[in-house]
Order: sequence, then C-alpha cells, then structure tokens
Amino acid sequence: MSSLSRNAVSLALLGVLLLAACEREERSYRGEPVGEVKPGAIVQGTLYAGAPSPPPPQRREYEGNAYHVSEGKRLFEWFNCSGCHAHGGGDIGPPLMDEVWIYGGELENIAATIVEGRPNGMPSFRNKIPDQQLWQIAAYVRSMQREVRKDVAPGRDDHMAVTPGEQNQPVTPPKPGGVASPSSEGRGP
Amino acid sequence: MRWPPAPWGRKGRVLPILVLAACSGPQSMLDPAGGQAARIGVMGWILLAGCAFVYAVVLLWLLWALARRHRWVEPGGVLPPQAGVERRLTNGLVAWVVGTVLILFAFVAASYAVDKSLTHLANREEVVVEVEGKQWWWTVRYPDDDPSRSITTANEIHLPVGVPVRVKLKAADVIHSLWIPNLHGKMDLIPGRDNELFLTADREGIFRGQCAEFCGLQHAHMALDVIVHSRAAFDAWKEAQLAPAPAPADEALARGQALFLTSACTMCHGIRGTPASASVAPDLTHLASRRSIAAGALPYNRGNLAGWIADPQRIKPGNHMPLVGVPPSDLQALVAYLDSLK
Amino acid sequence: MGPRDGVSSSELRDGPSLGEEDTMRRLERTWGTPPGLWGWLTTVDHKRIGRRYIATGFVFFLVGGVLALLMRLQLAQPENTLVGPDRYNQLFSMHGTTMMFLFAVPIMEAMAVYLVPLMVGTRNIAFPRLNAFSYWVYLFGGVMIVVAFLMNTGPETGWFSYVPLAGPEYSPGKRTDFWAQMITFTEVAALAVAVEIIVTVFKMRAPGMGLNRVPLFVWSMLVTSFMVIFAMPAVMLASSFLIMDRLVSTQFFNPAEGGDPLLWQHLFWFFGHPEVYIIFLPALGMVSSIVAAMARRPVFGHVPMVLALVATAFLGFGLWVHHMFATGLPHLASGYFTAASMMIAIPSGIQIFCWIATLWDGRPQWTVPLLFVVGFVVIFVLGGLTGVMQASVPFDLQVHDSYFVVAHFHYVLIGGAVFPLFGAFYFWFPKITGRMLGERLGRWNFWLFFIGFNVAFFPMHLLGMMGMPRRVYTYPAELGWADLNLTATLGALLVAASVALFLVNVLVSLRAGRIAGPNPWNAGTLEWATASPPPSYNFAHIPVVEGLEPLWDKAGPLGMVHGLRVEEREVLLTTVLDAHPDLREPSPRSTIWPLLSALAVTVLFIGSIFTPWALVWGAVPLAVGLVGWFWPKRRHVPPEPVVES
Amino acid sequence: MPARAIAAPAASPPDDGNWVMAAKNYASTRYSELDEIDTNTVRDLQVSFTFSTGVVRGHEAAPLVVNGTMYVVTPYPNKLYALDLTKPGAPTKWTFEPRPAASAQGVACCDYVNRGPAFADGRIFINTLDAQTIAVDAETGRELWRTKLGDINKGETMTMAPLVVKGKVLVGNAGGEFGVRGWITALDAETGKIVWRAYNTGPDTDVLIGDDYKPFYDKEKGKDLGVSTWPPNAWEIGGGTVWGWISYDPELDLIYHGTGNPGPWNPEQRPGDNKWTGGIFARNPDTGQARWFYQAVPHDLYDYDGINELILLDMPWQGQPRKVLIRPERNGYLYVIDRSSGEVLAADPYFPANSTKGVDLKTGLIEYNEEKHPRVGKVVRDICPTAPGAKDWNPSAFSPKTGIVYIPHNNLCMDWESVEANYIAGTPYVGANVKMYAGPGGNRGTFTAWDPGQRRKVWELKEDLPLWSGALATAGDLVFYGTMDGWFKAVNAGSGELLWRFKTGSGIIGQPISYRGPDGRQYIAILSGVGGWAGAIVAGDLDPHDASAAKGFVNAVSDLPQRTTKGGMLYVFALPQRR
Repeated sequence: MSSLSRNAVSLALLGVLLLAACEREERSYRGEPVGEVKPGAIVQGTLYAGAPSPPPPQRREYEGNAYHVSEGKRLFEWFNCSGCHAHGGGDIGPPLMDEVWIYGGELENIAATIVEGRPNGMPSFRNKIPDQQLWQIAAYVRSMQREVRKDVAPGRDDHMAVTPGEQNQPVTPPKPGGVASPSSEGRGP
Repeated sequence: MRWPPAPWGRKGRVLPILVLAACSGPQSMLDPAGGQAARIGVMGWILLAGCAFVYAVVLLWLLWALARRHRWVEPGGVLPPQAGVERRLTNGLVAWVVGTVLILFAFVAASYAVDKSLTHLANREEVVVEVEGKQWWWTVRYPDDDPSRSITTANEIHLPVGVPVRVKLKAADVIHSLWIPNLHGKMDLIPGRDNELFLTADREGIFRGQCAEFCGLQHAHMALDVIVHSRAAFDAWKEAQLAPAPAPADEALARGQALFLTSACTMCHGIRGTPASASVAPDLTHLASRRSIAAGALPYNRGNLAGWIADPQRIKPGNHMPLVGVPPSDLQALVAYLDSLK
Repeated sequence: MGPRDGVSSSELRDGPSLGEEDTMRRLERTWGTPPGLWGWLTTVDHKRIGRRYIATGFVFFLVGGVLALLMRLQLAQPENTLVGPDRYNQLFSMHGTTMMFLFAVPIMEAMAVYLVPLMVGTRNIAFPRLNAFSYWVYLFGGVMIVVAFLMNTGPETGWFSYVPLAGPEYSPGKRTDFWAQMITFTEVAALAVAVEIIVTVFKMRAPGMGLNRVPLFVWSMLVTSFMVIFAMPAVMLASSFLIMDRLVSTQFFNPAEGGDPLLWQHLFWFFGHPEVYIIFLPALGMVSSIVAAMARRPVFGHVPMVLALVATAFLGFGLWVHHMFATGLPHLASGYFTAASMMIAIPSGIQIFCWIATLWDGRPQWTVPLLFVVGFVVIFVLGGLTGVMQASVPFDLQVHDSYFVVAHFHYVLIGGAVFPLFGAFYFWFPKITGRMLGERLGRWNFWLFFIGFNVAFFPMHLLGMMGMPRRVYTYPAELGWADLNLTATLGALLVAASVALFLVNVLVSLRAGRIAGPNPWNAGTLEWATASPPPSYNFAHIPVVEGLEPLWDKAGPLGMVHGLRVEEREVLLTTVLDAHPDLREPSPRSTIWPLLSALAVTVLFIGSIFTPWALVWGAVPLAVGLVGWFWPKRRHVPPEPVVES
Repeated sequence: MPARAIAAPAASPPDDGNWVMAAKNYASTRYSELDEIDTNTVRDLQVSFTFSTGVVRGHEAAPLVVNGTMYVVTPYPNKLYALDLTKPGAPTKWTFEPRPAASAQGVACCDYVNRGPAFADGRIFINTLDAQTIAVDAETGRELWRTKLGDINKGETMTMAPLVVKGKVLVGNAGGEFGVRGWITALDAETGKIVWRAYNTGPDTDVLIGDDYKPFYDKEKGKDLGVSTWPPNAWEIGGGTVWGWISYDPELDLIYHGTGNPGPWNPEQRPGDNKWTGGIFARNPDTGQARWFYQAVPHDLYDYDGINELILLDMPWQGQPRKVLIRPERNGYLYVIDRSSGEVLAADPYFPANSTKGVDLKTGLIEYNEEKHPRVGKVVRDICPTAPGAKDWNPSAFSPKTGIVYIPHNNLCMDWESVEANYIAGTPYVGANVKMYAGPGGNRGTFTAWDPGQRRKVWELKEDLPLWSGALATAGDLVFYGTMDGWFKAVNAGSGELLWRFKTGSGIIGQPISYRGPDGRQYIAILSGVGGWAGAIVAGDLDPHDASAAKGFVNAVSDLPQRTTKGGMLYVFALPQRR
C-alpha cells in the first residue's frame, strides 16, 4: 500500500471516529414540540412491498447519541415505563431486553407504540410526551436490547444493581434462581 | 428581579474596592442577616485583619530588602555571607517562625471558638425544613408531626424571624450544596447521606441562595428565594400553603385547568386538589405565590411564565422541562389558570 | 550508531592520555543523537526530551489559557450567550484539567528532566528510555484529550470530576471516560519521571556533591518526586474506579449499593492537595536558584530551606479534607484539618523569609528573572494568606466553591508556580538555547502579566464574598456582579497580551538573541559549568564538587573525574549520602522501543475507554514493545567499580 | 365450651357436598367434611376428568360446584364455564364471555388473575378485570346484570372472588400499585345496584365510620384519620384496596375484610399511619358501617397488604371461650383477634421475620426493625419477609378435626431500595426497586401446620419453590396443596407425611376444592396454570436478566421457566370407581 493510500485510509478512519463521536456526544435540548408520530411514516412489519422505505432520520440522531439515550433512561423511570416493564425484564408489560417484539422493534415502532398505545394494556401517551422525549425513550428501549452502539448505551445507574447496565447486557443464559442471600446463609429456619 | 439595584447603580462604575463596605445584597456574605452568618462574618474580619497585618509585614520586609543600600560587588562577583549578619538573620528567622506560630494559634483558637458557637446556636430547633436538591431545582418540605399539615413547595424557603431552623439536606441525584450567604455558609447535599444546617434569621427580608457545588448543565440556574417574615406572617403563609389549589373561578380558568390536566404537564407536575399528582417536577399548587420561576431563572410574572412554558430550553438549556409546544391560544388560558394558583 | 573502532577502542577512557579535542569528538559520536526524523523519534537524551517536554507543556499552557479567555468572555456580562452551558462546562473542565495535569505538573517535571542531570553533573538522566517513554505517553494522553475536546468529547464535570455527576448515570457518552484515561496517561508519565529524578539525584551526583551540597532546585525536585510517588496512585485508583463504574458497572461510587461518593472525594483530594505542592515545590526551587544568582550570594538558610521543603511535603498529605469542609464532616475532624492546613503556612513563611533575607543581604540584580521572583512573592503571599483564611472551617463554609476560592488558588498557582516558571524561562533560556531572552520585552511581559493578573483575579475575592459560586456559566444582572466580572475579563486580556509578548520574545530571541556563553548570569551551580546549549554528553569530564555553589566556591577550573569510557555510553554512580564514586554504569543508546511501547500503551488505554477487552488484546502489542525494550543487548558492558584516578 | 378450636358454627353449616364460595363457607375454613378419600385410600386417587380453560395465564381461582354443575372462571378474559358433572367427562353446559376491556391487562399489577366466582340464589357472580361485577344465571348462563364499579384509566381492576351475604354481593377493587383509592362495595344481588360503598382512605363519611365504630385500640380512634394520617391530599391516591378475602359471621352480623397496602410503596412519600390501609375492618353488611378496625401495619414499609384470609373460629382462650378470627398476616405473624371487639389476642411469628420485632398486644402496635427501614437511594439488604409477604393471598385451610391451620406460604427475603414514585394516573405508583431471593434455609416455600390454641408450629414441609396455591383440608385427615412446578400433593393432616402426588401440566397457584359428585363420590378439583405475581416469569415470559422484573419476584424464581410452562387446565380427581 502506498503511503498516500495509507494516509487516506487512516484519515477516513479518523473521520468515521470523529463523526461517531460528534453524533454520540451532541447535547441538543429543544427538539420539537408535542406532535404526532405520523402513522404513515411507521412501518410495523419487516415485509415490504417493493423496495423498502428508508428509515426516518431520527434513528441516527437519537440512537447514536448518548445524551438522548441517557435522557430516555431517566424518562423511562420518570414516566413509569419501569413500573410495567421493570428495568427491561418486564412485569405487567412484556420484557424489553429480550428479542421478542410484539409490535415491532424498530425505533419508529417503539415510538408508535408509546404514542398510540396497544390494545393489550399499553397506555397511549398521545399528547403527554413531547416528540423529543418520545424518541429519547424509544432509543433507550432499543439500548436495552443491545440495538444501539455499545459506546452510546448507558452504563449502570445509581440505584440497586438489577441489570448489568445496558452497555453490558450479557448474551448468556439466565442464571439459576433461588440462591439464598449471603447474609441468610447458615441461618437456620 | 425585584431586588433593589446595587447601591452604586448600573452606570456609576466606581472602583469596586471602594464599595466593599457597601456590598450588601440578597446573596452576599458581607451583609449577614442571621446569627450564623454574623459569627462567620466576625471570624472573617479577624482573619482578614490578621492576614492583612502579615501581608503588610512581608511587603515592608521585601521593600526594605530591595530598596536598602546593598553591599558593593563587582559585576559577576559573589558576596560571601558574613557571620554576624547571618546570625542576625537567623535570629530574625526564629522570631519570624515564632510570630507565625502565634498568629496561627490565634487563628485556630478563634476558628474553633466560632465553630463551637455555631454548633451551640444549633441546640434548639423550632422549625424543620427539608431541602432536597435535584437537577436543577429544590424541593422544600415542611414536615409536621401531623402529616396532613406538612407542606411541599419548590425553590422557596420561608422562615420565621428569630427562630432557630433545622434544615435537613438531601440530594436526589448528584451532589448539590445549599448556600444562603446572608444566613450561613454552605452545606453539601450528598446522595446517600443526610446533612443538616441550622439557620436563625435575625431580620426580615428576602434573600437568595444558590447551589454552590457544580451539578451539571444548569448549575448556574439553581437558586432559591429565602423569605424571612414575622412569625405571624410565616404562620399565615403556612396556612395558605396547606390549602389545595382553588377550583377554577370561571370558564376561562376552567379551560386552562382542563388544558393542564390533559397535556404533558401532568406527567411531571402536581397540583393538589386536582388529579395531577406527579412529583418529579416542582409542585404547582401555589405556583403564583412564589417569587421566581425555574429555580430563580426568571422572576415570577405572567409574561415570564408564558415565555418559560413556550420555550423552557431557550431560557435554561438542558433543564428537564421539555419544549411542549402549547399553541398560543391555549398558552394564554394555561397561564391564566396557573396564575390563579396563589 | 557510529562505526566501532574495535574492542580496544570501546575500552577507551577519558583522561590525560586522550586529547581534549579527541575526547569531545568521541563523546559526541557516542552520546549524540542520530540526525533526522529517526533520531528525533529514538533519542533518549534528557536534554532533547526535556526540551520537547517543556515545549509541549507550554503549548498546553496556551491551550488552557485560550479556554480561560473564552470563559472570561462568556462571563464578561450577565446572561451572556457567547457559549452555552454544555460548552462552558467543557471549557472550565478542560481548563482545569489542562492546566493541572497537562501543564503544571509536566512542565515542572520537564524542567527537572532538563536541569537535574546538569545540576548534579552527570551525562544523562537515570533510566533514559523510561524518560522517552514518559514523554511519549504524556504527549499521546494530552493530544488525546485535546482531540476529544475538539470532537465535543471533552470532560464536562470539572477537573475534580465529582461523582455521582461524573458517574455513568449523569455523564452519558465517553466524555468522562476520556478524562479518566487522560489521568491514567499523565500519571504514568509523571510517576516515570519521579522515579528517574529520585534515582538521578540519589545515585548520579558528581563526586563530592554530598547531600549537604545539593542545590535547592534539585532538593525541591527530589521532594516533589517523592510526593508524586505517594500522591498519584490515589488518583489513579480513583480514576480507575470511576472508569470501572462507568464501563463495567462496578459499584464503587453508587451510594445505593453501598458505594460512597465521598470515597471519590477522599481519594481525589488525597492526591489533589499534594498536587498543589507538587506544582509549587519545583517553583520554590526555581526561585531559590534565581534568588541566589541575582542576589549574588548563596540563599540564606540552606538547611532551614531544605527542612521547609520536606516539612511542606509531609504536611501536604495531611490536609486534603479542607476541600471537604462543606460535606458535613464531624467537628473534631474539621478542627484537626484546620490546624494542619494552617500549619503549612510555617514552612512557606520560612522560605519567604529566607529569600527576602538573601536579597536583603545580597545585591539584587534587576533582571527579568528577579522581577518575576518579586512578583511571585507579592502575589503568592496574598494567595497563601487567603488560604490560611480558608483553613478556618466557619469561614470556609462561606467562601468554599465561590469565586473567592477561584481567586485564592489562582493567586497561589499562578503566583506560586507560573511567575517562578516564567522567571525560570528567562533564567535558563540561555542555557537551553545558547541565546539570552530579550530583557526589554521581558519587562513588558512581566508588568503586563503582573498588572493583568491582579486586575483579573483580585476582583474575584469580592465576587466570592458577594455570593458568586464558581463554575456558573452565567449569572443574573441583578446581583451586582457584572462590573467586577467585566474587570476580571479585562485583566485576563492583559495576561493574554503578556503571554503573547513572551512568545514574540522567544521567537525573536531564538534567532537574534544575545549569545549567552556558558554562564551568562555568573551563577554558581553545575549546569553553568558546561557550554550553552550543553553538548550531548553534558560534560567532557565529570566535575568534582567541593561546595554548595561549585562555580563560586572555586576560582579556578573544577576538579574532574577521569576514566569513563568514551566509546560506550557510561555514567558514574556515586554513593547516596556523600557522593563517593561507586560504579561505572552503562547508559542505553537511542532506541525506538519506548515510542513503540508508548503507542501500545496508548492503544490499550484508549481502547479500554470503549471496551474492557482492550486490556486483554491491548496487552499483546504492549508485550511486544516491552520485549523489544528489554531484549538483552549483544554487547553488554557490566557495571564496574570505579578506580580512583 | 369446645375443648379446642372449631369453625364458627353459624358461619360453617354442615357440608352438603357443594362448594358455593371460594372459601367454602363464611368462616373461610376451606374444610370439606367428605371423608371417602382418606389417609388410606388417597394413594389410589386418580384423574377423573380434565378441562382446558383455553387461557394460559395464572389460574388462582377456586372452581365452584353447585348441584351437579361446576363453575370455572378463567383469568382475563374472565370466561365463565359451567360444566355438567352429571354427564361423563363433564361436558360444557354453557360458556359466558364477559368480554372485559383488553386494556385492563395493562393495569393488573400481578398477572391478570381471578380468584373465583360466588354462587347464591341461582346466580353466579364474577368480577372482571376491568372492574365490573356481573351476575349470571347459574342454570342458563344468561347475563342478569353487570355493574361497572371502577375506572381502569385510574388503574382500578377487580380480581377478588365476590362474597354474597344477605342478598348483597360484596366486592372490592385492586390496584394498590397504581395509586387507586381502595374501597369495598355491596351490590344488591337482585339488581346490581350499589347499596353502599366504603372507601378505605379519606374522611370518615367516605370510610363509613360512624357511631357504631368502636375499635379496641386507641390508635384507631380519632376523627377523619383517613385524612389526617396522610400528607395533604395523598389519601386520594393512597391505596387500601380490597382485593383479598371477606368473611362473615352471621351471629355477630359482621363482615370482615382486610385493606391493602398504602400507595406508593415508598414510605417516605406518605409520612403518617396511612389509615385505613394494611388492616382489618369489621363492618355491618347491611350498611357498611365500620364496627372496629385494627391496623396490623401502620405506615406500611414493605407492601405488607392486609388482605389475607380471615378464618372465623370459636376457641377457648385462657380459659374463656372466644370468638376469634385467625389471620396469617403477610408480615409473618399469625394474628388471633377477638372478632367481636378487634382485640389482638396473639400475634405469633410463623416465619422468621426480621423486618419487625414483634407486636405489643397492649397497644396493638407492631415494632419495626430500624435496621431494615427502607430508605430512598439506599439498598437495604436481607429484609424478611418480602413484599409478597411471608404469605400472600393464597388461602390457608382449617380442620376442626385437628384444630390446625394449614398455611401455604413463602420463604423469601429481599433487598429493597426506595425510589421516588411519580404519580401518573393509569400507570404504576410504586417507588421501590426490589430483588427477592430464597430465605433462611434456601427453600423458597413452606407449608406450615399451625395450632392456634397452642400458639405453635406443629409441623412444616419445605418446598423448593414458593407456595402460591391455596390449601384444602378434608375430614379424611388430608390436606391438599399444589406447587409451582405442577405437583398436586396430599399430605397427612396430622403429621404432614406426603401420601400422594400428581404432576399436572403447569404450575399450580389455584385453590383446591372437594365436592360430592352427582354419583355420590368425593372429588377433588384444582386448576393448574402457573402465573400470578410469583409465576409472572412464565406467564409473562419475563426476562431473568433483570432482577427487578415482576417487582423483584423474577429474581427469586428465575429457574421457574425450566421447571414448568404456561397452562390452563382443570384437574378433577377421584378414587377409582368400585366395581
């Protein structure tokens, strides 16, 4: 390889790194006011008639941005998403950290699910969550399932350690249950 | 805001040092309004006097050393130390060290005494206030043995004059620090730790406190108002705060309330007396009775409130209140309703 | 790597049998750095590395200064919108980080890397390859954080990065990870230099330079290096905990899971307070050198001065908690730290007294270095006294984290370190470059700096007392802080102008400065005994020292040691206390491995920001680098006992 | 005076072989006087018939048997099946589909269960998840009336089994994890009209506290305690739901019901005693007026709902005959309370609780353990029992033959971190991160036989998985219960010896019953279908990588998906037909 092309390659690499970093680290606060996610823009399935439509621009803007994803994590707690979905493991609502998506797992699908609600119990948050926060939450939900880059996904929070943190979500089989607490060991009934 | 302009005015650019004595203000340690701040003030003056003396001695000694008639030496030559002079200088050094030690000892003693007296002031308490720091505002609670008489408000501490107050400090997210310079020094609010601060305000007035530990994007806009009133006025304020929000008095206000209850507002804010009971953002039950909006970012008035709701991220970029995008027609009704929450 | 003249020539030693010209030619061939880029990359000459260390540190000083200017412009008026909160937070975090980690400590160590071997009269620093490695690691770490900052990934939580704000929940993205790894980079570099300095001072002093004859600058660097070794591990531990919390979900600082945010503060300030003295002690050494030369007499009270240095170092470790008075510590603990913090004024007072006494008894030469020393005394004493005030718990509760503190530590750090450093630049520039720095521009430089500094920072005392907290990106107009802030900004512009003048002075003087000669100031320490700039081998013959200021104590030429190899790199080791000749020790040649190892370390450190697995795969290139570094040389010259000649 | 405890006679008429209410009788003994299946014959017990409900969620219900027809209600969508027992294989007689709102599934805290129907006067009454009570003609399956009682948009659901007393259907709401305001309501069994409704928070007029109210303890006395023991307006979203069991004493003419946890779980958000949550009310069934109240957990710290079964017994107590009720409480104490006055006669730990230190019988106050006090932002470790309690809703049985109460319960401990709960109507209002795990000994469930007269444990069986099924005692000296991995077990009522077991298709969390079939033989019936809070990991396919899933229960049963799968099947057992 000539040194010129080598330089070009390293420059290109640097460029990619730069872009990734800028995208990851940007803080933008204003977003758009409450609107509606146009259902027309949302694809629920993975099967397309003709050529697939391009994904909406929010995917890159939100999924690639650590600030947005971390804001999504905060709002996931604030807006009680965690009340039903726990920290991704599910409770009243289905788990979000597994691979199963009932209503589609793309960013747009998740946003649509939040806005419109789903018949089996997912409430509609129409007019309750401004668009930017909506995309932030959706991007965070994607991070639970390891669908955003590792360097963008959040780490642990300052609460009880119940998951390894979105950036370290393991792909290991579930651990066996029923292990007694260390402090209760050796303490007879 | 509604504080009087600084005495030297916005235009008269007097040399700042001259107005040191006149540095009174709603957020200044130079204008103590409470027992603690006054004692610390005294400590400050003791330290300042001692240090000024030492500084003067050093500067005079330096001046003398530089300006005195020195021994002659040819260019490039070296002056050998002279035994007698060395001895005198050594004596001087010993005196110097002894002097330093004495002054420092006095400082330590004074500091300890003042610290002790601050603790002593803390021994009684009549009013308990819980302040919880959050990014980037303050929850203020007045717990009561009768829980139904406890009060929750935001970004505003009311105190009765002349009464010892225990301020319990908690942090909800990161470390903050409560600093009301006119009343006391600062105390940190640390997650997982309970701190407290004792205040006694000696005169009525309106003061300002601010977060003094860097806490993120809007650290600069995390202030609170401290209102010191007479005991009677304080009690009256408490009674007023206990009441739930009044029902809308007319059609327009009712529309405003409906807008509030059906919009994104209820995801974060609560208004007691309505179904809105969210608590991750300031309680709005008596919003219109407060002096400022957004933790001291803006003085409270209808115009500012409308501006704040219309675009909070322009006024306080990065704060947790999103751009909700209320249409102008609705905004007026919404603001009118919120403004009725006295 | 010149051609070898056979076995016998490798046994050639300096001494009367070898002509002076021949000795110097052969030494130059042995110790010189190969020309060109390869030589530049492979050199282990402490002077070349010291020079680039100083230059790099100064560039970071300029970077930090530009950041400071931007902050001052933002604060020039209330509710200003020049930069937003996000950018402002990165600005002050980068400013503090750059100034503390990339400028102050490295440049002080850089001065030592350059000067200490010369001042103790040896041919190179101990562990020259480690020295090269240290520089590269420092450079890469510094470049990394600046590039990160330019890519909007600069630190945003301040130079002390308190958790939980700097923790994974409240600092998303990689900004804080880069900061934490920058700490690791600079600490590795600083620790390496500290080890080199200590060994150089203990084992490589010229014969006769017993500990009682060690110059004060060397003493100060020795003490500083010990402080580095004891203080830096605390912050490395803290930053490692932080990055582990952030990357692999450990719980060191999570209060919910039994971690403690105050653990961070203790670890950080256990480093952070000594850090101030790590910056300040070398400056004291510089002041002593300048005062002695400019007062034309040895510094009064050499022994008290040394004891004061050592005392400062010890006390410096006992007062970190005064950064934490507002965290609600028990009263007794605060009382102890009040007393300890005030006590540190005693050794500082001794030193101030001794310098003034030296000037008083000597005959001050009004050169630019002396101006900076006087400026240092005036400013530093004020900063020190406000420090004493803050040691008082009640008073500190008011001024802590306010602009009063900003004023205080700039008085201490700029007054206590940057003024002496500029004095040192003027003082040693001729030694390093062979040319004098311009005196006229120098005086302008000084007065602009002195006035600008006070205009910029004195008002901050008042601002703090008037309630202005530090680290705010803006403030309301109603609080009456505007005028003082504007004044401070004007002062900052003056300082900037002064630094610009200094740069001009350097550029002009490099080309057209007066030729200096070996000893332009007629100073007394060993670095002035050789040519300016010194040859690659420093001294043609290792001098023999018979006093504290060897060049003053002896009218004629210095005594010298004979018998070191001239065709092999060889240095003389002496005993620790009395500096009796002990061993002849080979010294390594130019090599590329430190650079390669530093690159491998860089890959490992930066990689670990993104994945903990970098520690595993990053170890492979590092291992290659280290194996290359430590590969046994074919022709090993064993250390030999010295034969007195 | 009986020598030992017997079921309150007026509340436990002689067994006619039917099973008309979930608890068998008003005294809630879950005791069948049939003795064809006994300790000797039980080993021959075999499946008589099965029936798939078509729903694979947690089946917590008790089937009813009335005159040759069995009634089974499923979890959401709350289908009601009538099975004709007179015909071989018990074919479906009719099916009633109430079609509750699907979105109600989103506000059911712990799986969309239903705990059973009730029968009275030719009508079957069921509650639906979307908070309706429906009366259906028992013969035809025709809907007679339906009354909407709550609003799912506020988080109100209904999962409890109704109780019919004196022509009134008594029902209560669920949703203590959603910040609802708890109530109990009496509906006219004929028309479905609301006769009275008593809230469990708020002013006395809402709580139906009037002149009749004479609590035993001073701490329950005072005006409008439902307001003054809360921060301002917090009682409006304060919980105190009635999703568990109601008993009735015809003699004293009092109904007894528990009140659920206060909302939110995070106790720091609701300083005060939080009346009238976490306690037991005695009320007049006709007017709803309260007679007495006892708060077992004032200012509840750990979600210790007070909704468990109340077994009405007459027993000698220190030489005196007392009318008592037995309440194995979630907090780990077995309360013996004088049901006429509300005086606590005994509160003995049947579980090694460390969250509390005991109950002062003089004041009725429970002493919390300061060390285990939850805090915002701190994980408090190893709190026993857990939020679902030493024992949750799954009811015990009482055998007058042995005088023993048979208690199926959990043996779990937990880590708890309070967090600030944000109230948004229709979403959970909890405010705690919880992680549960096996308690002392490592077994997660225990089946305890407790003698209330002796105030001691008689025997206990350790079960690996938590016990989430009810218990049934029979005159054949047998006790039946099921495990979460699907074993249906019969043990000796006197010794606890395992006599017979059968592996059903899915984990058992239902309530076993026993009836006499039209052929005169004794049958045992149980619904198998894992779910509920404990089985949510299987029923909801939850992910065990998150220890806080299902409010922390998933962590304790993360092996459950390997032990059982979803199901919904009725199993009926009988002895082989004598030829």
